[in-house]
Amino acid sequence: MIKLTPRNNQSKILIAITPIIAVLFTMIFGGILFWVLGKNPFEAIKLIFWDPLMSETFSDYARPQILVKASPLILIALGLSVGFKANIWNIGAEGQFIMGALISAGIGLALYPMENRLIFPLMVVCGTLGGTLWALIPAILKSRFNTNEILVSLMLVYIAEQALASASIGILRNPEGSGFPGSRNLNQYPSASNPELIAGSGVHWGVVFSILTVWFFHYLLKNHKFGFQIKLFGDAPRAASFAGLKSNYIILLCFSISGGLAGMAGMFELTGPAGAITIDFNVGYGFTAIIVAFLGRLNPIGILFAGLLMALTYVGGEISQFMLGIPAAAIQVFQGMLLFFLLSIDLIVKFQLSFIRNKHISRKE
Amino acid sequence: MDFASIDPTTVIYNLMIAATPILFAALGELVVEKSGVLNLGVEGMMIMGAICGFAISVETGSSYVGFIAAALGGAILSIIFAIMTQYFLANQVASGLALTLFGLGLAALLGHSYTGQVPPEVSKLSVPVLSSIPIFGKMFFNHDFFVYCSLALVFFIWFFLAKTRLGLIVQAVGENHDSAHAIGYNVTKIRFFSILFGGALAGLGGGYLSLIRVPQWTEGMTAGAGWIALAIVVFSTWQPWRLILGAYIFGGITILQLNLQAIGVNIDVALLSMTPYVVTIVALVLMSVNRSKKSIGAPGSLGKSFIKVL
Amino acid sequence: MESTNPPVLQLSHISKTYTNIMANDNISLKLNRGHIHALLGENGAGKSTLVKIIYGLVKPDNGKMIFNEKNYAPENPQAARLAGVGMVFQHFSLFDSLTVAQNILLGLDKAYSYDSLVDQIVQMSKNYGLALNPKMTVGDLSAGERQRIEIVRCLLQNPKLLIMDEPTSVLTPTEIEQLFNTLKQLSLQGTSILYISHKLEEVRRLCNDGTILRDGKVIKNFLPSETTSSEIAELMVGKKIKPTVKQNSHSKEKILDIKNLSVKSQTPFGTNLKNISLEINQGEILGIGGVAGSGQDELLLVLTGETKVEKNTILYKGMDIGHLNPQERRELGLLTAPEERLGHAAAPEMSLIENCLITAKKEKNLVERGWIKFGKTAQFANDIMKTFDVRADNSANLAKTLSGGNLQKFLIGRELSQNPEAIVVNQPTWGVDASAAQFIRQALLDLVSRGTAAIIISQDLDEILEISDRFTALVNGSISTPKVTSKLTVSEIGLMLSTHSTN
Amino acid sequence: QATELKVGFIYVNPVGENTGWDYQHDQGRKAVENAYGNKVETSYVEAVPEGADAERVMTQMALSGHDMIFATSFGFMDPVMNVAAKFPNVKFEHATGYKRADNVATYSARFYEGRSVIGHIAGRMTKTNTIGYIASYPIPEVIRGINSAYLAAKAVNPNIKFKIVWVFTWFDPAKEADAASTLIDQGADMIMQHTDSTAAMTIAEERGVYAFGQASDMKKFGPRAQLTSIIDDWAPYYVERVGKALDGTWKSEDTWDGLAPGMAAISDFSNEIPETVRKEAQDLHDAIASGTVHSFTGPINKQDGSTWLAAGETADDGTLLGMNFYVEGIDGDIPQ
Ligand SMILES: Nc1ncnc2c1ncn2[C@@H]1O[C@H](COP(=O)(O)OP(=O)(O)OP(=O)(O)O)[C@@H](O)[C@H]1O
Ligand SMILES: Nc1ncnc2c1ncn2[C@@H]1O[C@H](COP(=O)(O)OP(=O)(O)OP(=O)(O)O)[C@@H](O)[C@H]1O
Ligand SMILES: [Mg+2]
Ligand SMILES: [Mg+2]
Repeated sequence: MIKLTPRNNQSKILIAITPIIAVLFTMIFGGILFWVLGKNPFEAIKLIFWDPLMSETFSDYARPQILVKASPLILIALGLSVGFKANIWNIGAEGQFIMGALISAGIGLALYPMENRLIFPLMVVCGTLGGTLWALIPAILKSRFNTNEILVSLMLVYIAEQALASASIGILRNPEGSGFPGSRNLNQYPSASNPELIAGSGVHWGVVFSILTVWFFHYLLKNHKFGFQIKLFGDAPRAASFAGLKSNYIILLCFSISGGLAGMAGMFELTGPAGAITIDFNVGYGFTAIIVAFLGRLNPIGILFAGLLMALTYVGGEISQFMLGIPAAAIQVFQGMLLFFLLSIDLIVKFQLSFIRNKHISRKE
Repeated sequence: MDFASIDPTTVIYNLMIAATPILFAALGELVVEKSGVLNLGVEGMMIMGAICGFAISVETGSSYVGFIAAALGGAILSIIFAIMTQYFLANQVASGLALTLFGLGLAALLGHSYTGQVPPEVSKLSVPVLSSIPIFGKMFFNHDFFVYCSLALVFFIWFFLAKTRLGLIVQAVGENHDSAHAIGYNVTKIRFFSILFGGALAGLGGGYLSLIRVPQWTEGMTAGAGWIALAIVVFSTWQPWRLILGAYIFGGITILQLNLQAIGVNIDVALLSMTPYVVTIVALVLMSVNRSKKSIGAPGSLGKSFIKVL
Repeated sequence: MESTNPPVLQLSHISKTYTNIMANDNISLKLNRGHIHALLGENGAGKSTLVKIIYGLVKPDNGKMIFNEKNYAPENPQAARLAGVGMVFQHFSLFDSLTVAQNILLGLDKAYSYDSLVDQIVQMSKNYGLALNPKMTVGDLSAGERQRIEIVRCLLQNPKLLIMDEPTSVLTPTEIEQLFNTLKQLSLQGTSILYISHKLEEVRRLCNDGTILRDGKVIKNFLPSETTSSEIAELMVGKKIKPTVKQNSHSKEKILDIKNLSVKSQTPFGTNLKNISLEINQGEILGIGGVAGSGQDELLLVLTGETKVEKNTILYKGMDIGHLNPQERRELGLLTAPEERLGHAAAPEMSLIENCLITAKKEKNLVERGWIKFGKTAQFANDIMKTFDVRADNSANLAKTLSGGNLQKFLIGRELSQNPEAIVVNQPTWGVDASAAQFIRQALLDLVSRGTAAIIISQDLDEILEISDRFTALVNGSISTPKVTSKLTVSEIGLMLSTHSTN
Repeated sequence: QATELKVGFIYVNPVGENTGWDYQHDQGRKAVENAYGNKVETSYVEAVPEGADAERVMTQMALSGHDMIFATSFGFMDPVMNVAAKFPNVKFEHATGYKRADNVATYSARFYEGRSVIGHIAGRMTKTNTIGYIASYPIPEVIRGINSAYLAAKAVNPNIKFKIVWVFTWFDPAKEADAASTLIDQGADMIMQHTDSTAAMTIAEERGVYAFGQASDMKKFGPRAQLTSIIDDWAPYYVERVGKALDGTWKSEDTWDGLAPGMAAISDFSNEIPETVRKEAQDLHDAIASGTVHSFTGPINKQDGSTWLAAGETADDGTLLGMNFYVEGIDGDIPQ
């Protein structure tokens, strides 16, 4: 029998060490999986976790790429974490990501081919607003009618996906694209493009923004009354209302922040790495970010590391595919295992475990 | 435009088939949520059911054995979720999403050699006498066994929850886990088995997809059905009978829009493809207006971890 | 005389340690057949822990139990019920969305058909005078009715031992009389009862034997009929309790004026407030008595500003404040302290320091342009801890880790340190042990003597009568005209408390 | 003998085991392996999202020493151009795109030629004169296929009617199955599809109508229902291009091949097709392959009645590549 006692103060060492244990477990079970699939488990694990960071062939390129891959995850997860802390469940970040990209693409392309230094900043603003507005739908419905925000935000993802498809073949279709779906490539429109900041690295403004946002949130949530209000609302909504906070204010604010950051992430992806709106523009960042938020224990620094870890498994997973012929599905299973272990091991952080040997002392007589 | 060429009989007949997989999965999720657990991994469990059911029925040649395997496949996958959330007290939302990721990957690995196989056919079970009623006979009484089975399950789950002691206990655990614990019920165990049951039904839903509705195995073939099942549970305000309505409206809109397109009605397809989701949102709003939490029927402890203090 | 019959239940050397608290320390106890046995002790003395052990909910670390001359070690509550032990919990174990009958069914281990159960419930309610409608939804019921459900649930199993953990704290005087009749009837039929209560006069009236616990240890076995209440109280606390001192204030200006206030409850099962009119002057305490669920919570929410009210129903210094939110009211000097400590007055997962920010950030300038001044806030928290004798090692401790009494001292301290002009407190000493309760009452009296107006809402009549200048009763959401406390007779109070309770 | 050439492939979906766009490309990869043995080493990455991820995958492939990379989806176009600019010594082959560079070649297949053949068969065999068409997204490739099939069917059956359902997805087996059922319910006895899953074929088999496969031979899914399939056969092209890379004659080119070299191929005709029809279809196939017949030969009017091609005139590739209109006789509008 294992007995759980909640810890009053969480140990910093445990917080740091548990993810490492979880990764080790994943290596063992993942290794077994690769072995079953007939691949060299040690080679596979090395390709996933080591090569992107340390190997001569890949690391120079892969290290900044991990940042690039992680940055939308981090940006979205940061926004979501604020809501999750306040017990407000926006799981529709994927839709807000799409809307951010769509709106900013719309603005950028409407101005094409005008060149003006203000166009890109304008697009950042519009992308953020696009995400915010899309997120405000579930927020307003929740605050007005107490509608379940999990489902509304989720349904809006599918609606956004349809809007994306219809924009790619309709209004935003590249007039010089021989009728193929998808918009003009914004990387070829200097005023609207989100350029590489360090040549060859792929690092773009989105990376800079996501790291700044981590730092900003870290400071804000700790020291500003906003962080206090969020925490208070999540911990004890009645105490929050006793303090004079309006629940509608918190709901709208949390959705605006998470939607805005998701929209901003969509905008940076669009103008940077992706370049153009296409039918399949969204690749699930909005959903993965939910997991990243929890892996990071809803803490900005934690989210930074969780985002980087996820990105590492993507980048390493690809390398292991073409170097070792591991199927994509196996990488997915491997990532799933990693999440299982990471989420489960938190138990040790939250509770003190003690083992009870015999249940009934008096039974012996 | 030739509206006459849309035959309501076949529309209804087809929508019942289209709705059956989500109805199974939603029924399972309903029981899980009634016990106070939110499992967002329905999609993952469905696809596991789809491949397990398919593989086993191809191997054994019996689709009925296949359906049992589908249920087992879903249930076995749900054990991971159950252990994580009930024993390791992991966050349910994140665990459910991780389960979906894992299930999709695992199903693809397991199914690698099953694409292109043909499952044994499941024959229609015409209800004697009733199936010969004009119009209604074809609409309602000429389906395969599992369509009836899904409807019977609605009845059984309603009966289970409303009329049996065990059903009452499940609801009590979901309503207030601390009280249930205090009067001696093993919250963790009851939730564990509810999750398993939910997994089994999600598996059945997946099995219906791969064995009857589409009859084939293809990677990623659930294509979002699990998420729709989740939406329908809320749509139904946790009442089994309303699940039928939810599933059939959802299936109905899909079938109807395809029919309208086929007769050449000039409608915006993207807009139409959005309709089921828009309708769900509108329904959610209509149900939430002017209602207290109690009448919406969300179980009191939904989504909360139960921490047992010894 | 007792020794001729073997005891129903015998506990020997029961011990139970939580992480760092010895909740039960080597407890031995005998319970006689057909006796009502009182189990007394201050908060946290270990009473609930002990009865949970008997009921199979908590496993003892050590010790042995004999029940009905057999070794007894229940695996779970079902096993305990099967052996003949029934229990009514201090915190009800009911399910709001289910019906009375369903709730009862859940507590029974035999298979009953729903219909025959309904009949039995009706029968049982008749036999013991415990009126219950089996078809009602529990969420709609009053505290008294809820407790009847718990009792009927126990009685249906014909228990040989019935455990009642603080059963009367939520009952009206008439309901208490009914309960006592029931318990006496049961004990005559041979059922033993283990009875936990903080109301010492009750215990003296009802119980045959008694045991006092302190810090998890048995301090004394005593005969209630031959021990005075103050003797018992001193045994429980381990020291003498000095009475509160009341000084009169001189200012008498009207500060708060409530006129014809009617409010619908915001919770599905709450009580509506009906046509309440009250005035309160500086330097006086208005006591509002009444049993739980009479509208206390709703009244408090109206006064904090969490429930909005119609125009001109609440006037503060002549100003209509009905539309102001809690923070705006605080800035005018109207402070409040809700009954529920964890979750309403304080956030459980936040430190004491952070909890200061909930109400004191403006008055104490703890936040500047949105940025929290942690140093200053910590200083404020430490000051409260010192002034109000809050026993916790650190102001960085989470609120949920404090004991009830200490947290209450902290929260009252948080409000009193802000120099309120008017304060409303709901249940100032609920679940708080005698010496801490005395401390809190004295702090309130001191504040009022400096000119603050106070409304004290409490279910503890003795407390209210002790400290209030005027008294009124809240019954079913409406109040009677306040009367000067010192001139009230017991029968007048009884009348005030029961006037509307019949409808 | 040492490896002389490392060739990488990137696929937009999982390869799958039996059918589909990505599967057919992977068959091409296997053909390369078989053709050159140890001289060539191949690898692939599947389920690569278009956009940033594709660019990263190709860069890493290039970094790890790949000499040649096949990018097999239209959406990889810009990433290919970007990576190619960074690795001038690596040869890139991009399927269905239109941007080229010194080290980027493009290739695509004239599937519409195959659709003429199936259109002819459908027109001749339908009893209800109703053909059901499951379309994915309204892009030129898909519209071209519809027009081509329609014209061929109309040529042999003036009463022919096309019922077109847009499912707005490349892959959703359940939805494709529903679409097939709906079309059959509405009288279609021939199902054509331009989506990736095999669901429609299975439904056709179950409902006892005929259907035409897409991308791969789908006979397994509809042993009786499948009349024939239009097959994407990349193997000859891949073998040829890798061969050129090996012997140093590789050049950036644009290839748009059809039935002639068999890049778009027609699988074996089913025995369900009457002997005469089979022969006609084979003749049409051969005529198109030899270039004597063009799928789009005037007179053809656009849907609105305006003239597109005068009598005897054939469509130019530019118009075909950007086709965004129905030809006269097709009901309904192209969704926008
Ligand atoms: N689950 C628990 N974990 C840790 N400590 C506990 C737990 N339950 C009770 N305690 C501690 O054990 C001691 C005894 O608690 P118990 O509930 O038995 O007191 P009590 O006498 O019933 O008090 P009250 O009059 O407030 O009901 C207290 O110090 C309490 O804090
Ligand atoms: N469920 C619990 N889990 C962990 N610790 C608990 C629990 N309940 C109580 N405690 C701990 O036990 C101690 C006493 O709690 P409790 O509120 O029961 O004390 P109390 O005797 O009522 O306090 P006081 O006499 O000061 O009013 C507290 O320090 C608290 O941390
Ligand atoms: Mg206590
Ligand atoms: Mg107690």
